[in-house]
Amino acid sequence: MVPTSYYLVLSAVLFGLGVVAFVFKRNIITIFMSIELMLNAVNLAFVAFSRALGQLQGQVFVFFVIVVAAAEAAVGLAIIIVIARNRGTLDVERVDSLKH
Amino acid sequence: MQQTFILTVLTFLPVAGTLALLLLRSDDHLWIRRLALITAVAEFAISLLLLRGFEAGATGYQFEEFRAWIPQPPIHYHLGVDGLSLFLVLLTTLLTPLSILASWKSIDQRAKGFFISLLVLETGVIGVFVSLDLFLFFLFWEVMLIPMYFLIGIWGHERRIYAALKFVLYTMFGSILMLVAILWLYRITATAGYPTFDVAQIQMMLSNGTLTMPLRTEMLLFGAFFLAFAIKVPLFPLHTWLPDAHTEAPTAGSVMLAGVLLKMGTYGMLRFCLPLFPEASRRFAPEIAVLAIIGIIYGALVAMVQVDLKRLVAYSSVSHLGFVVLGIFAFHAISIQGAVYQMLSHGISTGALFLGVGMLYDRRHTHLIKEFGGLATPMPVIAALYLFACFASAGLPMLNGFVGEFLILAGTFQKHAAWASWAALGVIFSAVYLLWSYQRVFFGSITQDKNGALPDADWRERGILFLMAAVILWMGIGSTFITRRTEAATQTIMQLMQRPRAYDAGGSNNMDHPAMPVNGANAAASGGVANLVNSK
Amino acid sequence: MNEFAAQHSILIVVLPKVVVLLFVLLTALAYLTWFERKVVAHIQSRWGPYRVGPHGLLQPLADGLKFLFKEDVTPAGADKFTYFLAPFLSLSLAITSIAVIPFGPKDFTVFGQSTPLAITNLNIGLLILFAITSMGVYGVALAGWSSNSKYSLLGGLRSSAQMISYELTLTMSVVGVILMAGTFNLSDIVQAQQGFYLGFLPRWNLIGAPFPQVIGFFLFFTAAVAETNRAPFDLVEAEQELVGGFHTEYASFKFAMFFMAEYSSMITVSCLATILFFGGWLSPFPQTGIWTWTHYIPSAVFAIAGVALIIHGVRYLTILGRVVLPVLGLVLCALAVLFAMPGVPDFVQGPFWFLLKIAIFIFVYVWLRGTLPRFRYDRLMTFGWKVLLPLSILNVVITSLAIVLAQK
Amino acid sequence: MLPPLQDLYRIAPEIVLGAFGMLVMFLAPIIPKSRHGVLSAISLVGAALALAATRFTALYPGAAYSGLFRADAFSLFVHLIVIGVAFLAILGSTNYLKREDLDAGEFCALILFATAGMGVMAGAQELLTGFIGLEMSSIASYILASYRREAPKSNEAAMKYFLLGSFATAFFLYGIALVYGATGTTHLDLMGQAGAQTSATLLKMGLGLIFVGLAFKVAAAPFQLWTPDVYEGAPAPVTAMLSTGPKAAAFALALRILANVDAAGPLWFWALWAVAVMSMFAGNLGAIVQTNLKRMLAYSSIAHAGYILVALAAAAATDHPEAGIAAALFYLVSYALVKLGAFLIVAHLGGVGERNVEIEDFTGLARRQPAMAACLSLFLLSLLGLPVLAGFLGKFYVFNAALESNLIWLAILLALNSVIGAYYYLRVMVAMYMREPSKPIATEPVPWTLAVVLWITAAGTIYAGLFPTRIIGFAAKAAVNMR
Amino acid sequence: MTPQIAVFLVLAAMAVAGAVNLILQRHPIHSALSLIVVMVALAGLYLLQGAEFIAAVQIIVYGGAIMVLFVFVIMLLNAGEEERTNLSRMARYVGVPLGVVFLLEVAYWIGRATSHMAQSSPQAVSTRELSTLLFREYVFPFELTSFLILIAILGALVLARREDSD
Repeated sequence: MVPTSYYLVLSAVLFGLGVVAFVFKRNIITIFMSIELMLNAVNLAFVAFSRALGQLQGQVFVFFVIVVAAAEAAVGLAIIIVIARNRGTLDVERVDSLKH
Repeated sequence: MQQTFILTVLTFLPVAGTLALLLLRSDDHLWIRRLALITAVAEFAISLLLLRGFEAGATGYQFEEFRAWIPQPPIHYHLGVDGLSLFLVLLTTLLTPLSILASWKSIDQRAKGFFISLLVLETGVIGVFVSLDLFLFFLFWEVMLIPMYFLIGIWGHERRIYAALKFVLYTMFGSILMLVAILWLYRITATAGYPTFDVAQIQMMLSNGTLTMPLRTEMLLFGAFFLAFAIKVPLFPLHTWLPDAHTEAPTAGSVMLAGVLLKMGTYGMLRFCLPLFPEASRRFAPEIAVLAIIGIIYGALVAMVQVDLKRLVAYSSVSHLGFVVLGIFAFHAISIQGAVYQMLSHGISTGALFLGVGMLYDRRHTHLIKEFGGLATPMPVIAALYLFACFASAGLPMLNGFVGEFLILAGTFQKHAAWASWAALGVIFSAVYLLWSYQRVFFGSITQDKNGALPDADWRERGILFLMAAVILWMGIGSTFITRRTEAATQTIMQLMQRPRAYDAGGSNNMDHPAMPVNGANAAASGGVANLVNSK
Repeated sequence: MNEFAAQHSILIVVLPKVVVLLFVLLTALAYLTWFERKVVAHIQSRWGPYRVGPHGLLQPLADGLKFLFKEDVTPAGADKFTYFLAPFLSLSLAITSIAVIPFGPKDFTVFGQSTPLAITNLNIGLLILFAITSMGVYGVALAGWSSNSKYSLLGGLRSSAQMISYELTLTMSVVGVILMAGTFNLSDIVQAQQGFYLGFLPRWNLIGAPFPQVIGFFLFFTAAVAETNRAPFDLVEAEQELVGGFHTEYASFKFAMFFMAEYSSMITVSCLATILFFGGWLSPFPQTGIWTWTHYIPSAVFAIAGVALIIHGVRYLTILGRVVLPVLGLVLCALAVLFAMPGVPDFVQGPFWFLLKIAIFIFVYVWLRGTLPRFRYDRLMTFGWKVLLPLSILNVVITSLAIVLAQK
Repeated sequence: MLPPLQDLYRIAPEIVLGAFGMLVMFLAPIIPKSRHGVLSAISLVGAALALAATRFTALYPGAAYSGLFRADAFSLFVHLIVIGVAFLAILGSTNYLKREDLDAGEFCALILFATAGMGVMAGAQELLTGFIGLEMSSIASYILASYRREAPKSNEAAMKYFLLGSFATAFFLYGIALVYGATGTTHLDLMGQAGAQTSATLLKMGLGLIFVGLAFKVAAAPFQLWTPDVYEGAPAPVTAMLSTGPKAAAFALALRILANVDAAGPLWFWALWAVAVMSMFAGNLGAIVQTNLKRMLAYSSIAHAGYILVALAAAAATDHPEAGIAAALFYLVSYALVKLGAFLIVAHLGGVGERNVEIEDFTGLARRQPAMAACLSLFLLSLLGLPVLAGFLGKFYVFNAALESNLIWLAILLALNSVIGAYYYLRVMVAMYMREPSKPIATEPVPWTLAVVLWITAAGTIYAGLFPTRIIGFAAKAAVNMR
Repeated sequence: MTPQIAVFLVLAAMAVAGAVNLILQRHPIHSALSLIVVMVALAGLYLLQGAEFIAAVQIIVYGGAIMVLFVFVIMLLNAGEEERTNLSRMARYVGVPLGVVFLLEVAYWIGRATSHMAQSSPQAVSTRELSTLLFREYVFPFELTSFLILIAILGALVLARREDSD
């Protein structure tokens, strides 16, 4: 039997690492991946809570989150492809035509 | 009271005129001017009807209109005039057609926009003077900004954009705090169970004790209202927008600005600050008076050293309006009467001065004193009438300026002799700078060849100047016509300042008094006013 | 600790199962190459492997040795870690997926222990299977990318695009079956197909009520062929265009791993097709009345094969063949005898039919390769997205409608 | 097992929007590009029908789909805003699409889908449903932001919007997870009741994270960094939509949570306070130094988010949040009208490829196109908060709500910010009216579609400024029965 | 230590290691692989909690579809290694530890807040119950997700389409 809090701590750590990655990484794709990492952490929390509460709702939510993540991935990667095609770089700090 | 629509007509007739103007082709300058003039004159005529129907000596508001507008929060379309606002309305309706006439030739670019702005401005100003609902008042107060902004910004002189922005931002800064204060006041009425924005109602509730507010609140509210008005007046440290705005504005703009817009500030003090927050007014009076006196002297001194004629006139306004503020915050029935009178007379005389300066500008396209000299020779009519205006402004007896300043000084002297003596310096200075500048511009020999052949006033200009001169003279002689009608309003204000107050009984607040430098005068003021009112 | 002990006892059974299955699987993989080469050769009127051992039977062994001893070249500029990871991933995933395949009835009893005839019998076996196969793309993609070669990269891209595209159809085509069975458990899916129409037509999903999954099967099989990168969808290794596709730069045993992965997934897919559409281990014949003789079909088949092998073997070219082949034949005959012993046929039924069906599928695979020309890449994608996918969705819609109507 | 008919009535606008979105999407490849006006027309019909369909939600108020969705006056109000925005955005962008040679079909379809998402957010009574609505609108917005895909700025805007938007989404989701863990439900009404057994820390953390996520979406400081870039880079009609609809929807969701979850009020109050102040200053101070009109308007929209947040803070500060909610709703209407109009004018005047969107390019506009200049001035003045225009009353109600909750300092800070705001709005007017054009710019005639939109928005701005009774009355009604 | 906890620790370590590696790796492909490791580990954790269906979906959708897309795009764009983040020394020596401390603190608080919660039992959830919930109570969001996917498809089409193709 694993205490629920173990899962939640793990989820928090993963979410935090996702945030760290989002902040520190420079490649657009990797930044996007860090968002996926965060979503995964959320899913873990959902499942753990669902388990602890003896409900199934949490798992349904995970299902929705995954679908949303898939939709986001499709659009996000399409945007990234367009960016790469137009700018020839995937470094966020070089994609800066909007800075003044 | 019978239901009339005269105030509504008066307020919105100029807007109707602008709508008609919009239909004209924008290059049809002649008809644009004519239509604007017709509107303004019609407006003036209607305002004379107002004068005719006004019942002198009656307290309370006349020609009241009251209609529900927005139910939540309860905002009403409530208009009305009393002696205080009546003449300010008249002043506005008088100066507007004159401004239009003064701009007849000088505005040849985008004339349509110019006259539209002027007329909208008139609506805003009249609206401010006749609204009896705080919300409505604020609405007109803000609306009038934009046409003025355009007037300065589009048709002004070199630094017009800077001046226009400065003008608007200054005013807006004050007014937005006033909005907060208005809403706060509304909340106070709402917590008392009578939510309203109606000035008359709030005044009544305050005076009969239905509504009370803590002193701290009252002081804060007073501060917010007063700041807005003080910027508009402008009171001494807040005056810096004024020289720029006046100097850069076209003649009509300057006339309206100096003649009418500045009065909105003093009007607001009389209408709102004193009746709504009497205790706070009393407490701040010494400081305000000091600022007013500084303004009087400072304005005069700075005017003296100006090289720009228009700027000189502008600084003279700072000085003159200082008198008005002083008169108001002396809390003496006579000084307040004087303040009201000075508001009107300043509007006329400074208006005349600006019109004269404008005529010079039309001929030479400069305001610099050194560019002129000996102008009396080529243009005797303008010189004569300008001198007349100078005398009026300097407060020569028999002319309008004298009445106002005399009443203010007389009233103030009874309460605070020191204030009055300092302020009297301003009278002397004003004679100095006005006459000195006049001498440099009109007397002597013609220093510059260009000036020799300048044409004198044409019929239009003569009409304007003679009219102004006539009014100046009339106000100087027949001042009782006006004071009779303003008296009731001043009385009301004085009465409203006497209200039953819970905290007056407590000694704790009075503990502060010793710390104030002029506390003796202040204490005397409270008692004095009471005595005065009782004695009448 | 009680739980652990309980699990422990299961491990005793599971571990041998894993070992046996691995052994069988790896051997089968090896001999699949032989089988394929033989069949294709015969289709093309050639002999195929003939030299190494009788009928080239030792060819796989030789190939294996060759792979093992070849120099292992790593291309310059390759991303080492990924380069090594890719084949390993491919093979291990392909083999793992076999784990959930049931080869026989759920309650198969050995040594007194009742155990499913599968490594594990999961409630969501089918999903897990898809989960594992869906990860297979990485092997291909990473291999293509890490080799640092344009051919590989293009091959990798192509194949992963192809796999992603057809995976959709693959999954969708199965939904009809799942709807009809109402479970993801592979054993239960097979169980649901028990019974016969008119006394002899098996209730396999292929022809089952309420809506026969003929379209489903067709889609499934097409997608599966594409998914395993087999002809006619083997664009990845279109030699004329891309040399060897994603494994151009691989040599030696890493190359062999890819090969094994491919054949392993062929087996998996065949298993799946069998389970989902052809009744899995169920016999195609009823077990009652006039059909009881079908119990002995396994035995008979083995007997016939054994006898044929002996007859053929004694006349074989080489001496080794004359020894080995009859011995093999004898073994088959012995098995046939064993299967005919009382009680045994019941055990054998499941695995026999299951393996037979798989063998047929694998033959079809090879047959397709031998006969059909390769698709053009864009046609392949168009076909997948514009024909197969809509069809599969249609199939799902119709099936679910049919089920709802049948319930009412 | 179809849902009851009444449930369908309650989501009628979404159904109409979705159906027309799909219709347009399928027609897009069939109809030749030269006749894409037809698609816009169909989408307009769709939006109009959706507006009409809100009538159904008004007729059948109540919870739908086991309490996940709720049709009430509040959702109706927000629906009217977002669908109205969609209608005007589609109408106003027809000519832009033609000029920039963009496909109208997908554009309109995406706007309709996004609007459906916003509608879901407006009615969501459960966090996850709200989240999916949010995603529908966000994802469609990401695509719309990069709709000029040949333009690097557009892509970049989309990228930033996407990355930061998804980042915010993750926070929002994590918040939902924690709230779910704390209360055992994601239904807003049940969450209110679950108070007793909740884990306070977890609930606080969850609500905090939800707040962060929503703050991102409404472009509130310190989560506003994406706004200028995105608004500048996205095609102007899209910016017009982005800065209005989704913002309204996100605020709607925040208001729902605020009104239903008792714990949210006290917890969020200081956060709202601080975020409101930061947004106002960040927006206004940022806008002052801008030379690009689109960017300036973007900063101004940060500031306006701050103003609306003041209303939210006012709602959070008391037990009677009605005044604050009504003020926020009214503000949203006034803001949407104005921002929509302003950005559409920029879209038109920007010329091909949106090259002329610097404030410098607007010099002398009053001479070239007096009507446009007047219209833009009207909008700017409304943003500034000048009386007679809707913006003033919006601010007025916000002030009123703030003072009702005794947030005097907040009101004063708002007042200060209005003055700062005045500076840069007036600067644009200076350029338009008081300066001579620095370079000749060809003026295109105003297409009738845009003219209609501008007439509607301008008239609406004045109408709401003069006669707010009906709107504020409706908003007050919406605020009352949100539970 | 029960076997579950042992399994949990192993999987958790895997997940955290993957996440950290995602940050440390400089090539996007390696980051992607690390992320896949995290996802697989999480799938394992779902199985450990009896969420079989979610575990499978996690692998199929995340591992088999989303991450494949990532890898695919990285390959397609031939993205190179990212340049070293030019963090200032200050940021590296102060910011990173602070970030770690903050992260741990948040984790600690969440852990504390949930320590009273019931332990999770590994009993499997039936997919049937899950689907009943999904298609009855949550049918509305479910339908919405279909729109979401439609939007995504439309978007990918709009964005990735080349100009000459139409």
